[in-house]
Amino acid sequence: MAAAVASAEDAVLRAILEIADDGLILGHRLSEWCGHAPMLEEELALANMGLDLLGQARALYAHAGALEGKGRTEDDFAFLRRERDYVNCLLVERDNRDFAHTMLRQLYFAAFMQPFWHATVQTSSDETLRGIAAKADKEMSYHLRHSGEWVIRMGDGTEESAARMADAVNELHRYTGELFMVSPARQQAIAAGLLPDPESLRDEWDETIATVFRAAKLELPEIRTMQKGGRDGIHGEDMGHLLAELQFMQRAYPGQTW
Amino acid sequence: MAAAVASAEDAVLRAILEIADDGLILGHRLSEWCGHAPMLEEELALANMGLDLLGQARALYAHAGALEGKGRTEDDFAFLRRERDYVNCLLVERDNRDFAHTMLRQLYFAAFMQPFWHATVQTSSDETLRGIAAKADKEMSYHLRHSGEWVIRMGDGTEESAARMADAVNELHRYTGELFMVSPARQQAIAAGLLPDPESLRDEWDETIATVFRAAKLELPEIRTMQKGGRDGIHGEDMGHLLAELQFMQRAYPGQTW
Amino acid sequence: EEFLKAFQARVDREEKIEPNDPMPEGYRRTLVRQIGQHAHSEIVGMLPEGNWITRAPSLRRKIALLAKVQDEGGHGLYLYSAAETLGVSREQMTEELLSGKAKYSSIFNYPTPTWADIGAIGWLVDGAAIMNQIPLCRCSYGPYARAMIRVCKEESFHQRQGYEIMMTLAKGSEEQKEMAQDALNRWWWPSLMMFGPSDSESTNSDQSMMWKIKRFSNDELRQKFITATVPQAEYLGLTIPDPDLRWNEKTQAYDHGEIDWAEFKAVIKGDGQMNRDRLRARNKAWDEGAWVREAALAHARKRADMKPIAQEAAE
Amino acid sequence: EEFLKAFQARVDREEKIEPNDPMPEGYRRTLVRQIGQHAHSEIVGMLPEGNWITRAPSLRRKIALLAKVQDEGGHGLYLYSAAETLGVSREQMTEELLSGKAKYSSIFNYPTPTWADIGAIGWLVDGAAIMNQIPLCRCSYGPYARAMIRVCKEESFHQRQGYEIMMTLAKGSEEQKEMAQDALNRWWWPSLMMFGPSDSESTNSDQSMMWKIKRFSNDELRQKFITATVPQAEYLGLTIPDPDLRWNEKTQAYDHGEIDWAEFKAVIKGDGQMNRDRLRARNKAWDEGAWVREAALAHARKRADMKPIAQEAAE
Repeated sequence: MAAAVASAEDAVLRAILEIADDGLILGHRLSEWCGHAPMLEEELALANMGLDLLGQARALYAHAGALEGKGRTEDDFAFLRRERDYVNCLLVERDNRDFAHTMLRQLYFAAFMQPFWHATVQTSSDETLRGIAAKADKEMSYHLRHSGEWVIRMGDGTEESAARMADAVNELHRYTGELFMVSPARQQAIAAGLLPDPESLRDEWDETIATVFRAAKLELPEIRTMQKGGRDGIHGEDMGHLLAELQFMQRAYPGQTW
Repeated sequence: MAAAVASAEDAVLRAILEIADDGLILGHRLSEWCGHAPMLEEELALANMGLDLLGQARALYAHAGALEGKGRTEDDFAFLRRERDYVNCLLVERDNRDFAHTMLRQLYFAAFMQPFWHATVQTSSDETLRGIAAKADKEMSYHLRHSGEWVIRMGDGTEESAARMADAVNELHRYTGELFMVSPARQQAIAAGLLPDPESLRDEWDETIATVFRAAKLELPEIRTMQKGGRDGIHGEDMGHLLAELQFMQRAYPGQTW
Repeated sequence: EEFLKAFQARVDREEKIEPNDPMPEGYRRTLVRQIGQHAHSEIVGMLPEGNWITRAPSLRRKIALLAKVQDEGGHGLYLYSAAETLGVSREQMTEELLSGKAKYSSIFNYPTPTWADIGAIGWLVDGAAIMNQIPLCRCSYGPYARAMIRVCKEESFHQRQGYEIMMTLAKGSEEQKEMAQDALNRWWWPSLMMFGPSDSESTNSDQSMMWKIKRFSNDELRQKFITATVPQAEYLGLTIPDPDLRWNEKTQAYDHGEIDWAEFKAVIKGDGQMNRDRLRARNKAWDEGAWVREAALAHARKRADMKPIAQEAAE
Repeated sequence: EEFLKAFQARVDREEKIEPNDPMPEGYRRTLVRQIGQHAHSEIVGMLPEGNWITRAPSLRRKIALLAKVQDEGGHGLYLYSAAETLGVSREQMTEELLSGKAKYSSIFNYPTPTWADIGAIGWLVDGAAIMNQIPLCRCSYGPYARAMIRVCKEESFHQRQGYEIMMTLAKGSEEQKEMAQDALNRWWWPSLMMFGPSDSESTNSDQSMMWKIKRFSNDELRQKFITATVPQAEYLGLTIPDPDLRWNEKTQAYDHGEIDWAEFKAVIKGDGQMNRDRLRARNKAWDEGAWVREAALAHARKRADMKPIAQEAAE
């Protein structure tokens, strides 16, 4: 269960797992497109983005394991926790649905993470994190550009694509609030100077989204209540099915080397 | 792996697992409809048929465990084998696709299993099997009637439903050959008088299908090569994903009581 | 005026009102809304539990869960039939559900992330439902009352089954016990909210009481539920997540903490974690099933002698 | 006549033929068919391996597998581009794949039921592909030869990766070793079939040899593959499922058992276990992506100054 945070070390670990889990789950979602994308170029682009995110997750899990010092490996974190212990935000676990949903999800996420990593490079007191961030910053710039261009294309494309984009906005926008929510663990990591405060990134995110939406002829929806729960390990019902696949081999063949 | 059959006892065990796995996997597939059927009455009917099949599988696994005498429980058989050790035929693992596929798959299967169980009641030397068969015979009569009526409705319904039925026939007919194939294990069980010889049921199956197809205005397709592999544990690629879900809890929480 | 009085007198004599009896328009409307919501709740309620059918941890549990969810579909059927006796068709009610116009119980807008949720739903959600529904077996409207008798019998079986799942977990491994406690933590407050707003906030209640559609107030029923459930939790060795919960000798009932009505309202308005997913799943099933229903109609038209599908499925 | 002779002379001098050079229609047709089939094989080949991306047993393997499948998509891209230099569009080739008119390598019509299949495909299937493809790096048609150089480099990386997966399994638990052996049992014969029919049965081969599109016969390449692979299997401690396989001192090569050409033909005709599923998956992706491609076109038309999508994705 998403247990109460006991110590400063626990808090940092937990805060890093939040970002790592975001990468793992979104990377997994992108990898589900493999072989099913709308065109060959997008097979490559989706795989690229998935690889970036999985790579970030790997580095972050390794760092978390080192910080924890209990010998947990990247695979222990990625494959051997309970659903309630994954602390990714809900946005990244939402199903791929169609290309509009997938690209909008990517835009929302990258528009947050690119400045997030950028600020981490500048300000984090943790050298390993700064290293991870420097690479991730560049990667997320590509995600942002690529997904932004697609959102514009689809938003200002055909009648059907515009309707699908609008539907995606309607579905997904209410998951963006969680990007800015600060869990108690995250608060400690911010206070310790390890990670940037999401609040400081809000203006940039707002502006990025507004700019893309303007070009895409999309309307920003009014959201009464932003969804939350992921950071407390309360995931939507797709998550369990995703994990059944993700964890299958590690669960079915425990303790083996692959 | 679907190992070579070593002894007469192994052969009987294996032959029973073939039928049990058919029930488990088809029952699982039908249960996937739950909450998603095209009308409320069919929610009930699909669940009914799923329950029948899962119940048959349970009884057969229990019987297999008793015959084997090594203490394996129904859940050990259902949840804790490797994919290559499941010996269901390919027909039952095919995905639900749409209601046409689902009902045709059910018709093909029931048109074989109802006479199969009927003959088992009459001729099996195994009292437990006769008991299971007596109940299953009645249950499969309902499946046969229900699925047959739907195949007729859809085959002779609208243009769309007729096209979907024809597509289902095109996809699924080539999996029906495996119903009649006799594995070496099955051969021994037949020779021992435990199970009927599928060959003796072929005329009835042919006639049932021909009658339904006539009423449904469907054409019997020509199949160059009937598909096989399931009885050797060589399953299609959907099977692994099905098992990842089916086995998840037993794998993730080994050795616990539920 | 005269008619209203006579009707009230019938109700007061505990006579059952039957479909062809004259009844006030408000009575009919209230019943249609309430039975419709109840039917929709059964249908939407299939989804959170259905989420675990393919992953149930044993064959026995898989079969029991599938059978339970099937029962819920069956309840939906009786209730739609009861509502049809009041002149509203199932299609019409379905439309209202799918468009988001009609409500269903907000409890089904919470997700089921663990297997223990299946236990908790049976124990708490079906438990709360029964509390609400037992008095409905004596509802003044005959068809509804009769449907509820059957529903209650099955629900109480489900409730025992849910409690038994919780018991198995609570007596299981440390991890299983934790899973059970976590489910209780997540389902407790939403279950209390199932009884609706506090009496001081509740609208429509008085008239429903007069007409003997309702027989107890929201708070009375909630209190009954708490009183029944607290010792069950104790027996399981689980802790109810309410630090203010304590027995009050004076009132001979449990005092409980403040319910988060803001959350309640947000979920009712459609902002719960699963609201949109639930409606989407129902709409998807309905839309993708359209061609099947059309085919059945088209075929029936071709063969006028065929028996209706509903009848056959019920066999 | 004169032209054909001159063309053959160029080929014989090992000059590369380039897109704008004159070439015999048969040469062009042969290349279009072969490059198209090769491209389609890369694309369809993404599916059996893609089947394991979401279930890969470690993060490292997950990333490597996703990257590998991505490479295959990339190979598809270069190859379609090479074919486009011969005047046939990617749309046209895609149409032919989706309609079932064009072929792709039959090896991808076998399923991947276990993780070991990912190892076996890398080791055997990519291994066989490389055997076929290395000579193509010297193919007389320039764009194809150049594409193959890049492809071969990546394939040989994939092949080593696959072998390493097999090695890990072969050195792992009893169960892992069994899994590896099972995969070898299932992939061995289909891999041998990848080289095509026996030379005695093979059509079109002579002309392709003359034109230096092909440089070795099917049987020669098959033999090379066996010679390279047998010691690798021995090193893994796995048994090749061919009781007739033995070293022949006289021919300095392995004698092997009879290949089941009936199976080969059935799979080519479309009756393998996965043929229909593969085509269906490709058609589904294509059909469901139609609106995306249309949107991109429509948007590009609106903003004529936009750079082409292909270029951007490659950045």
